[in-house]
Amino acid sequence: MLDKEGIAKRIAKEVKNNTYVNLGIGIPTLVANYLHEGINVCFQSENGLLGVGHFPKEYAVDPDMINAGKQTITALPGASSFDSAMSFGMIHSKKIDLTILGAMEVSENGDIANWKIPGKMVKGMGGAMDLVASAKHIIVAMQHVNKAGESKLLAKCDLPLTGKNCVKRIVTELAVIDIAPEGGFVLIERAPGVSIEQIKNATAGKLLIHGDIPEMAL
Amino acid sequence: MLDKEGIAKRIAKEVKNNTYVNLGIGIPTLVANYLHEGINVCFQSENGLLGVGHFPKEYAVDPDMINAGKQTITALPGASSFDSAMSFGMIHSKKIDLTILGAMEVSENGDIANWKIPGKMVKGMGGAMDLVASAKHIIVAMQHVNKAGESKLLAKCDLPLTGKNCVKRIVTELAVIDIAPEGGFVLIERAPGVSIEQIKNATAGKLLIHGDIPEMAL
Amino acid sequence: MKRGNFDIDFIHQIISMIYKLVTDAAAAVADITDGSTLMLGGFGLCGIPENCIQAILEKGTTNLTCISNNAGVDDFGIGLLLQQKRVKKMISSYVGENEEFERQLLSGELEVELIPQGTLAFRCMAAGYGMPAIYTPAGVGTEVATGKESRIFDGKEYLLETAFNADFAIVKAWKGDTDGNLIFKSTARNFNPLMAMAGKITIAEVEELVEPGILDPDQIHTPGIYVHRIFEGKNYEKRIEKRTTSK
Amino acid sequence: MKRGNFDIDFIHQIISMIYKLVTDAAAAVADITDGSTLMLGGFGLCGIPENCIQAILEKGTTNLTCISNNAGVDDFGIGLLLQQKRVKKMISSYVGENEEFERQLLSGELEVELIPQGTLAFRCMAAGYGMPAIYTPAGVGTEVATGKESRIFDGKEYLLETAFNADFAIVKAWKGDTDGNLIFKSTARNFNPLMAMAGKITIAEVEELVEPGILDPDQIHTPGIYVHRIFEGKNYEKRIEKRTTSK
Repeated sequence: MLDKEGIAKRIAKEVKNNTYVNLGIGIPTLVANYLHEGINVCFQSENGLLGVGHFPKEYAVDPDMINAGKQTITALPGASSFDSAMSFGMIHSKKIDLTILGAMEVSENGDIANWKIPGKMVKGMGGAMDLVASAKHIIVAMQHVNKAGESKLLAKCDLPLTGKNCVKRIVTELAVIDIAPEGGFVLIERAPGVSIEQIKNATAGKLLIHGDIPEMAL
Repeated sequence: MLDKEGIAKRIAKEVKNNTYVNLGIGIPTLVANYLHEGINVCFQSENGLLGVGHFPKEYAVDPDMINAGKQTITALPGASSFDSAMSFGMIHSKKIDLTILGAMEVSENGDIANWKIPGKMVKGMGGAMDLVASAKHIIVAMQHVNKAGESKLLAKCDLPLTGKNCVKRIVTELAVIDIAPEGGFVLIERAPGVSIEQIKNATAGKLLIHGDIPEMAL
Repeated sequence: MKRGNFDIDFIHQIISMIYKLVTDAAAAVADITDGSTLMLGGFGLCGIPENCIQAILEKGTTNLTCISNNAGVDDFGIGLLLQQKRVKKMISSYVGENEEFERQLLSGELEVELIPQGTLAFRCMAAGYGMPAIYTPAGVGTEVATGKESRIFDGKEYLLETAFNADFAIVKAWKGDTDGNLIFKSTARNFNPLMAMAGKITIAEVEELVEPGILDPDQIHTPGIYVHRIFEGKNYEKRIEKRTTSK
Repeated sequence: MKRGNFDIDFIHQIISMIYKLVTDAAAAVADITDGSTLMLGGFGLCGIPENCIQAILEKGTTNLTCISNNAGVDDFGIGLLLQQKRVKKMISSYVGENEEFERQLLSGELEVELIPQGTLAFRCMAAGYGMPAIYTPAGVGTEVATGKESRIFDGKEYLLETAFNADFAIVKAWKGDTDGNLIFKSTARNFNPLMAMAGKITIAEVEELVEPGILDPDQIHTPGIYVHRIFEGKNYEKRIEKRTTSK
């Protein structure tokens, strides 16, 4: 079973050379720490920056330079800043190669719910609905089950949707799972030491198992 | 009767203080030479400049700095350059206070034709259709009759239109004429030495004459 | 205020540009009446018009509709207006980090319309470009689409979203000149230039005000034509919401 | 090429950006095939991609559809392609100043679609912003509206105009870096940044190429994400169509 760093490490393997990537808050942010040698990536922050660098040293903190999670950041050489319309324009014109974000629920046809729990204070969707509506490739980083022990991989989402038919791949503490074009969760890899049975038990939606399922290499 | 400079001089009186103005090619360009003392105006060129200045001295000619008529120009202190979408964006969001342009024909309901003569080589509408579609105030600078001696102020335009119901005022060598909201050419002023009879004879559309018509002061 | 020097021989006849300077924030917001719709620039607390928010607070204006990506924190930004119950309605994409906001929302005192961040940006842009509405794929198949017209182009579904119609846009820039030209810094740009284009009346506060001719025309983010009033703000706090550093 | 020096301690882990450099114009246009649709930046002869036009000419590519505000003059700009009958169709707003163009048009060899200049700009912008279509009032009530869907918003009529779909956008910038970031100069900006956002493949030629880190992130007009290939052009003629001076 993977911890959060393990999920981030596994997702880092999905990041291809020479790509533009948008990272959501939480586990996705950790992915930047595990990129492989020789993988050139440019991170976009949807509040208006391409070329997001690491957090600044204390003396270099600049209140005018934050990421979409409102954290202080730095910009790398080659960075560019722009307004919010251009930022979402580049998202909707599919210039971002990969979007990695968290979710509360994913359905077997690739629907995602990650912004609202009815009855609880709703903070808003921020840029998530834009990102999922137009991303070329979406990887969801999340726990396989919620705090109540219920599966987050469902036949149909119970929570209000963020987007429909958009998730391509899910990486959890238990497994790597793809969404089949015709629907269904296709098991791709097991986390180290995790059995197919464990994954079956934690997946409420239709789990498709074709042949031998390898254990992840990290 | 006015010459071209006279028409420009008369139109210059229409230009209000602290306004943004777009000048078409031909007589409209001359208007800039006759602005009254104390009238602050910022000229837009729709190829992407606010704050158009005068033509450069020979030593200061810059091939990267032209107006919409492709003439070399200068920019004034306070100028800004921008792309063509922002340029037409500011036109369509009605930030330009006054548009002055030439015409082949104007109809008594304010339609304008100035881009195409069927059977002759058509060069295109350039920015004219955008300008007339969204200008807050349009003044047409033109000759009252064409080279064949036919009136250019018609009940209905014969030539293909550039825009509908958009012209507010016309200044010709003979007169200042407004378009009545309900249609018709309202005679406002006579050019020096021009009689109402002369204007009537040169106007094919419905000419409305209310009371005494003063002679222009230039 | 820096003064420019330019080659008078080169320009040889100066047509003055249009002067937008007002004395201070109080003068800039003086005609904002109760019940107005305001656009306020900023993302989180980054790039917010601190001076104007304070001036509106002091002026007592109430019953406001605020279009802004966020609603500030309890004691800063739009949160200051919320504390004094000056806001009737917020149109935002994300409104966390604010307890008083949450209280008013849950008690029904405050109306909130949550829209996708890109839609917020595009609806400002549409207003600035004279487009009555735009199409966006954000929100298709979600509750955001409820009651909205949708349309399929090339096999993909889009929602029709209308241009905003705000009485005032209030923005914060890094530098500006008395003709209203603005330059923003880093991610403090965000919604500011879009809102500047979109307001019926646009008010800009800047950290540094200069004379026309100092700013390079090619570097101006917001041409002065969009700005009706400008002043140099003071005492910027520029509060940081999440100070995150590395060693 | 200028080399940057930046505070390595400040950055402390460089994630390399994405290298877009190609050797020259020939390499940049190598895969443009006969029958392609090209967007070409420039207004008149101002800000046109001189090097790429020459390279396409030398390569022999033909049967092109060109989206460009103008069609050059007889012996410069797109006029060079017209002279050799490489252009099947022009989509432009204004095409005067070109005799060979006129001859081909009148003889039916060349197809021409004339559209309003703002519509040309907005259709590029729509492509760059992922909008399938936009509404514009330009052309309402004229022959431009023929066959187009129109719609009334708030009592005013607009035409629905679709986003362009071009195989290549070819633009000319003043400065650029190897990550593809571009800065334009004065009115040579015009359609260039819009087309850069809109091409499936975007090729940029620049007068001066620098290393990443030299250009101020806040001054970049076209972020590198839109640019697929970049090179430093040479021998720019920058011909002036109407040299107009004052004493």
